[in-house]
Amino acid sequence: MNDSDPRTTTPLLEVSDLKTYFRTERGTVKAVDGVSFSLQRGQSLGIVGESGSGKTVLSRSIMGLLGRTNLIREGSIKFNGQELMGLSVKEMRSIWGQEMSMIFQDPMTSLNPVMKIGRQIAEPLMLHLGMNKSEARLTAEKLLTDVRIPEPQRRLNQYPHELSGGMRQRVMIAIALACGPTLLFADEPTTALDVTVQAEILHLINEQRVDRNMSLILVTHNIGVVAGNTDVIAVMYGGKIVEKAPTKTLFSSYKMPYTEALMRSIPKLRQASHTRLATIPGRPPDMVNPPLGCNFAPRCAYARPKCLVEEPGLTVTENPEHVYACFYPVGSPEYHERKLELSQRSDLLSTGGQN
Amino acid sequence: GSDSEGTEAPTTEAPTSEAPTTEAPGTPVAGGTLRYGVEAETDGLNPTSSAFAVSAYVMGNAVFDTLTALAADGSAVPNLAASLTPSEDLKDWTLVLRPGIKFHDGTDLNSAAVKANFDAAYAAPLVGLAVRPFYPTENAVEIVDDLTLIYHLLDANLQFPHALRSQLGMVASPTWLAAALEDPTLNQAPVGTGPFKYESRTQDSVTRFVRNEDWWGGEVWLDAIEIIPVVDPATRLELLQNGELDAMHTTETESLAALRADESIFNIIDDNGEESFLMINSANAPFDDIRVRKAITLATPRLEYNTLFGNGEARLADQRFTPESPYYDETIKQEADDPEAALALVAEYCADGLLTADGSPTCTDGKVNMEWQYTGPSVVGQRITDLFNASWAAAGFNVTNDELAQDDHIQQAALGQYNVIGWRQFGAYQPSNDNVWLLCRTVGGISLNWPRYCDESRDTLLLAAQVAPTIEEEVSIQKQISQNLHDAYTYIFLQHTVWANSFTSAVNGTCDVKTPEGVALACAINGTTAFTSTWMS
Amino acid sequence: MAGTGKAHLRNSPDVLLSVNDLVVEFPVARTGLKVNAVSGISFDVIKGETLGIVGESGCGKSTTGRAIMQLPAPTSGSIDFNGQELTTLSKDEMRDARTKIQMIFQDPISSLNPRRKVRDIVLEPLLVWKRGTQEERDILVNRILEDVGIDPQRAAESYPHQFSGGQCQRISIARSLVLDPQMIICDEPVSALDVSVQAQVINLLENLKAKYGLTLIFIAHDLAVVKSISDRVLVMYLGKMCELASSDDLYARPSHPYTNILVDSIPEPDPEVIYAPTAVMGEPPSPINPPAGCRFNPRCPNVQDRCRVEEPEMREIAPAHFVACHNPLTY
Amino acid sequence: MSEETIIVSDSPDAEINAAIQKKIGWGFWLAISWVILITLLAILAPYLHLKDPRGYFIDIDGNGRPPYGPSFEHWFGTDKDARDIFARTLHGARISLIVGFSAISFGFLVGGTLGIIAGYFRGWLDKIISFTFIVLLSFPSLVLAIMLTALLNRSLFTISMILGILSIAPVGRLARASTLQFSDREFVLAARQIGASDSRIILRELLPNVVIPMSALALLGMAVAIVAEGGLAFLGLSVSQGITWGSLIQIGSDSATTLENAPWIAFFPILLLFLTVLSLNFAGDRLRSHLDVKESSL
Amino acid sequence: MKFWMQRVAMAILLLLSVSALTFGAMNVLGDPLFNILGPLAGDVNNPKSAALIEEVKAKYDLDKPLPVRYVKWLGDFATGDMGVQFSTDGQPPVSGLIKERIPRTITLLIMAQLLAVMISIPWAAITAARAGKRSDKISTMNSFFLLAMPNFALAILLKYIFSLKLGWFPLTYKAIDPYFERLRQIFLAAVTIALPAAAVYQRLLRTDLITTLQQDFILMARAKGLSRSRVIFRHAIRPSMFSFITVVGLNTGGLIGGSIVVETVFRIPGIGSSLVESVLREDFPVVLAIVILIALAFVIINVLVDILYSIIDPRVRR
Ligand SMILES: Nc1ncnc2c1ncn2[C@@H]1O[C@H](COP(=O)(O)OP(=O)(O)OP(=O)(O)O)[C@@H](O)[C@H]1O
Ligand SMILES: Nc1ncnc2c1ncn2[C@@H]1O[C@H](COP(=O)(O)OP(=O)(O)OP(=O)(O)O)[C@@H](O)[C@H]1O
Ligand SMILES: [Mg+2]
Ligand SMILES: [Mg+2]
Repeated sequence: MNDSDPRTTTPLLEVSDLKTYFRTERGTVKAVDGVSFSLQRGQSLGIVGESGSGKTVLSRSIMGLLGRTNLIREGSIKFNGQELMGLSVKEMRSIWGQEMSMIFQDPMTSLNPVMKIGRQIAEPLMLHLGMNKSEARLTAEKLLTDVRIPEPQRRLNQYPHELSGGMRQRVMIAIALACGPTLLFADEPTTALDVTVQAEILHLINEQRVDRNMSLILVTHNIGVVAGNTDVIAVMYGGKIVEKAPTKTLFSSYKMPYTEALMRSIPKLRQASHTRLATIPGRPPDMVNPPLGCNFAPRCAYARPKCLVEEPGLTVTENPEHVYACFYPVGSPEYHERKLELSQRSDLLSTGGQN
Repeated sequence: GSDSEGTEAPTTEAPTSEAPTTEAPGTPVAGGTLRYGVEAETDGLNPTSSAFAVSAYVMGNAVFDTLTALAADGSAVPNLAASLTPSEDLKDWTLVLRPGIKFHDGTDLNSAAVKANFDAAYAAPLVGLAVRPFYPTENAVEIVDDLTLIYHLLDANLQFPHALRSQLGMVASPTWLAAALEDPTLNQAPVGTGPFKYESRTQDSVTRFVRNEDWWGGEVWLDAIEIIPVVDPATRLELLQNGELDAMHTTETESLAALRADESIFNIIDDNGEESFLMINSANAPFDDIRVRKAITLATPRLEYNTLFGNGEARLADQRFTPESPYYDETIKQEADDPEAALALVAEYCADGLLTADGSPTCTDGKVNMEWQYTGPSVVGQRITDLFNASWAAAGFNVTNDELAQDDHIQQAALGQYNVIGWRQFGAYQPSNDNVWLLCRTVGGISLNWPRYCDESRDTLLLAAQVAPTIEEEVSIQKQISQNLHDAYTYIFLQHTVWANSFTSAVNGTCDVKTPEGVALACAINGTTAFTSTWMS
Repeated sequence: MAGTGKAHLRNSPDVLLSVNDLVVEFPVARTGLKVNAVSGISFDVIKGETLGIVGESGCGKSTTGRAIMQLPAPTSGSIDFNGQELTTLSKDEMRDARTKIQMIFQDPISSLNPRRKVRDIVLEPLLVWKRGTQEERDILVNRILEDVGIDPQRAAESYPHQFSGGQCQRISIARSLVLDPQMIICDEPVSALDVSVQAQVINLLENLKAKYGLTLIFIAHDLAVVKSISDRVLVMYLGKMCELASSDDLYARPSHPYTNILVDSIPEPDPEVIYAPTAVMGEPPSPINPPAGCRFNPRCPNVQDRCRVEEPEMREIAPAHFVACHNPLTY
Repeated sequence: MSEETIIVSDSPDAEINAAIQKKIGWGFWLAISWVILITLLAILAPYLHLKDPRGYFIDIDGNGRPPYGPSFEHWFGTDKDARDIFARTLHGARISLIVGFSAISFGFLVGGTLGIIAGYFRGWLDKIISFTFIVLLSFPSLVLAIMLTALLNRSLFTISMILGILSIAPVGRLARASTLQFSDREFVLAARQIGASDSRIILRELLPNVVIPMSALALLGMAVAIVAEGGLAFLGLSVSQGITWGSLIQIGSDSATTLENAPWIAFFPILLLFLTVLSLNFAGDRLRSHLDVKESSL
Repeated sequence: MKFWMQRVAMAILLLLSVSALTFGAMNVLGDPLFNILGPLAGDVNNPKSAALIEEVKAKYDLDKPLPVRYVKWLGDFATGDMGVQFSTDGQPPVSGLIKERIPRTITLLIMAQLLAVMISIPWAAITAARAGKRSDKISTMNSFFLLAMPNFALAILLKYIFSLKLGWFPLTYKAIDPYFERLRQIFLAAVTIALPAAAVYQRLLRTDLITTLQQDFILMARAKGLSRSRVIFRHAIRPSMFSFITVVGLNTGGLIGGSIVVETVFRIPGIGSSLVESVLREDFPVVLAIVILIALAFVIINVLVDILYSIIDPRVRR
């Protein structure tokens, strides 16, 4: 939000109580279940969470890119003050590519394998900006230069399979940036890449965001990736945002026991080897039959009976940007009480649990 | 069709008579293509080497002329020939050709050409089988001059002119015959003297002939004739009815009613020709025993057969002749439909415990082992098989079925490798013309006497019939022959085959066919018609 | 860097596994070319030790692990396990030897037969080797299933797809344990798992290692994970070795430019750590046609002429810290 | 962190599974019921009080000339020979089903074995077997069948064998492909590393994985074999003396008048053949996607 | 390069195997002597017939051992001489028959394939776009129905309805009719072949399209703001065509099989009906020639499919 334009009064994106359900043979999958947040222009938001927590569905739901069959989508999505909910696909098309665009996880599958790179970049340029072929080609070449692809002119005539993974991801970024969108979604943009390449891609995305004063929603399961690249982080669990805070705040003073467990279960380079990792027992909730109360309660070491029956709402901390959904957050008296109990018990069971 | 009447005396000159008008009168106009649906495709069109079935005759009638022709009164009259005269002993016949006739390829029709045809047929491996038994090995045909030749016969035969109105009487260009020997594919492209010239042929689809502008017999009206094989009789009928064919022939009884009912169709229907019958091979056990032959005869469901396959159109046959024929003997009835009697005969036979030639028992469990051969795959063949199987099995026979391709079927019949088979034959308008199927001399390695049944006394009758000076005498001999055939139990007569030749109303003049002398000719013989007088409006 | 050599091999009686000059090549279908998946690496593992192997995708980690099991047999090189040379064993001898080394694979789902009950999968090795009576087998299997945290009751009636990824990985571990192996090769056992579950499996492996006295080879591309579990870490690049050191040492003082980049590139989950990875040129080249000299030379920031022609050998740059580089970072 | 929690989280899986298991759908059961019904009718045909399939029910005085249309007396009508089509169709099911069943069994036995061997051992064995498959496949199946029927006699056994031979290549190729695919899966590697022998791996690890999904194919294959038999019978080349659906259809359609005036002769056997093939196809298809679902739900 | 040589070698080996098998089988089966001489072939005790038999044997090399005859046949075949039709009067060359009949079958197959492809592509595109909806389910049911209808039964139904009842199409094929008339005469036959094929293609293409439509690059295309039809036709169809092309290609073999029955029902004198006839007549040079031509077509189609593949899929270009 440091980069946000002070003159903007309304946020670029305002999502409130967004629900996205899928009707399936098993029942209704509540993939996104009441998510609200807002994003200023130029700001970057990181969304983290375990696999299946609804990150991808959330970002696609906001963009309106989900298929129409068996979908239930409710709530409100305001983009630049305009309500997107209820817009027809036709109306959305003018927003896609121009106003919002997206980078996908797997660069191998996200480019059309049988179409030349040049055409794939030129397509939105010709469609939205009304460029003719040669203009689009020139622009495409410039875009490739922007994403630091060597020999851009030659690349335009190549097919995706002739490029390496990192290159392809750069092409994707070039396509996403082509029409100068104001909001960029990046869904796990580096998961399929090697670490050495990942670093550069992240750098590139951030650099372009700053240059173009775009907002960014960066979706990932790797907390490390969001730590250095976003202004605000939202933690998702079971289709809900369970905690949201400015990056630094989140790392220094998380409130959700889930956030804590997540942080502590990740091996860190700075820790000595053989440092025992904290674990979260069990597995993420079934989104068809989510638990009654707090989604995390069945796995939460600090859960109390109340958590199992009542769903916690979002609580705002002293920092208005920092919200969480927990009855007994980290630092609360009940939290400390239970923590003490647990440490005593683990002394007794020092032979070591299996988890 | 007309009743065949015996010829009273040898014809030397063509008689003149008026032809009955059977169709709507009108002045013939030139033009038009006659599309003629036939029941099957034919293998080859060379009269000296290909075995001609009905479809081949239909095509042959367009492209060839025969030396004699069947007059409307049932006699054989000169056609390509100008005259045909016997010697005193009726063994040598002198034939004089009409002058100035040319084949389609420009070759002259002369006695050498006729002799070439005869010699080719005589030498032909298969066609010759039916020729050789009646002619000397040397000099059967002798050339007298350019237009005159003499046929030398082994037996006296007053009915010889009838022999020259069939395949043997069709005269093909000797040039073409010679060429066809070199390149047998030419057998598909016949060259004759006929009213139409061969134009093109696509097997299984259409064979096309076009008008011979220089036909010796006068003006030909039709521009062209297309002969189209349509195997399914119902489809053939359908095509005739909706105008995709102009003419067709059929023996299928189901089509007959529809043909009769259709006002717009002109039909020539008669059942004087062939008979369908079962044939029993008397050369091998168990059917060398007359008891077994009689048993299978009695076991045969003739009435049911006629109900299912006659459809009320075909008449039951008792002998080679229909009741209208002068040769018909009302005392002779085909036995059948008596399973009990059959069982008794079988029991008697099986009690003897005889063995077949290869040493296996003729009976198993008191039932006679036999094989039934039929042509397949075919729906009708299977239906007939089902019907006979059921009745024979109930009357003491162990039947094995052997379905054979058409060619195999004929081969096995010719070689005598069968017990019982179904057949269609005996269509000749002059009964003596059928002698070839009955004489002892046609029993052999390959037998035209299919049942391989030789009876000297019958041979005597057969030869006597062909020299009978009066029709009364001939009739009485033929009745004795019929009795003899009945008593031998080698044929089980089932039905008189009904042939229909049908034309749409656009086709005229089919029955106006005449010789140059103006003798009216029979217009439909066993499913074939002439095309010389046909015109289309 | 990224080179060969054996300076780092120890000459201790406790060495359980010793790999020498391991080379694995695969023919490329239809072309006659070959993939140089592993091109001469050597290492040893002492009893009770955990050796970590890291490297980017395609550098030959899995191939190395499988070559030890002779699945498939390496193109050349020797593999000495407990004094037994594995590469020259007959088929039957190898079958026998395999029971002492077991392997766990990356994909927890694909490593379990979807059509067999979980308990049968774990029991299978005992049946193959006809070990013990049925009762003994039942007891052993139940115990091991409980050790890995799977309810034996449920295992007896369920199929793999009825378990989560983490549970499947534990079932794989259980299967590898029943034959009482001396060594387990773990090929990216946690890469397919969620962070929360990943920790469960890592902890489980640590526990079991202590309980069963196992020696581990732990392969992963995630340095933090490898570091967390290993005693020593081998860094590979394009089928060659780069660096081998004790895990803490390696991260504290990476000497190979590649190791350094790798360590640098990892985004730490800590906003305080300024994330400024060393720029690295391009991406790993194809193992079909690897560069001459040091295989890392085209991407190396410190490249010298020598690196392009001469292949570096492993040398000890500090006690128990080996590196294959002509121009290592100052220690 | 305790075992309790693990076990608690187990329960949803079981439910999910139950839910998936149920979802094969009523259509499948309907189709299977039809197949079972027709099979039972075929087996029991001689014992049901059907009309004699070879009997001639000619009744010229009452009904005129055959064929007779469907009536209370003859449910499906009669053919031109006044034979009861209902009885004949049910009897015809016997040969059709026997041929279908034995052909696909033979195809599975031979093709499946060859395919698995080829896929598992690879190398030259695979090359030879695959080549054999290609050779078999380069004859259109009906061409091969016609050639073989012409070559051999046309007993029930040979016709079944011929159609069985035809199914070797398709079944074998599929078995080979899925063996290849499964033997790359790590559980096969895992089996090898515990020292299991090749035969054990094939029998225990590969066979269930290859064969169970292919059981759906068996239903489809049976349908194909039944149709192929029908095609042969239609050309007059199937079992020489028996009644089969194909031959019944041929009887009803051989002549255009019969087809036009007595369409029931051909249409009732067509209907039964169609329903049976439809059911087998449908059940096979359902079963296949059902078996797939189980896998993809991993 | 080496790969292509391997392929060619493989194709040749395939053709050799197929021809050797067929040659062997047909020689065991057929008795050419009988085809040529008819009943005379069995009349061995008659010296005249016996001499004739010897003559024919010598003329057509029937006295030589099988392998020798095979090699000779192969050599002849390679030079375009397919031998003679034993069972036809005069033993005309097989090549004449083939030349006369093959255009009809090819026309029929091309017409059928075109119809099938023309029906299936839009059908698949429409159903894939509405996957899971009512109309899609109905179409799935329809294709099930089509596929469960054996081709001879379908042929009968079509003939019954369109030829016999409605009279829209003629009952016969006539070789000398004008070209377009003949196209009309084979149309119903082509439809009979095309409908089930279209159902197969549709199901396949629909599945592949649905898979493709779920892929990220389609989402990417949509996220660019492209219209639905553009997404389907520009982005989705081409990458979904691989198995479609393979199956359309390989299915041609199957269609030839289907044409046997269909040509018989509609009485079209093509290769298929000719094959049935010659098998029944045991005229093996004809069977052999047709089978080899079919196998040859199979091999060539395979290669064409490969080439087509490399045109639409840049990944396989080398
Ligand atoms: N089209 C769909 N139909 C039914 N369920 C769906 C669909 N798409 C997603 N889901 C379900 O919604 C839930 C959330 O999925 P989502 O893909 O958003 O998770 P994610 O957080 O992105 O996970 P990952 O890290 O694995 O990408 C999952 O349970 C998933 O199975
Ligand atoms: N069976 C094989 N046939 C051909 N090439 C192979 C085979 N297995 C592996 N390779 C190639 O060998 C190289 C090393 O592969 P390997 O699987 O060992 O890498 P890895 O380090 O385990 O990678 P990852 O992290 O992706 O698992 C790769 O280029 C790979 O493509
Ligand atoms: Mg996701
Ligand atoms: Mg690997």
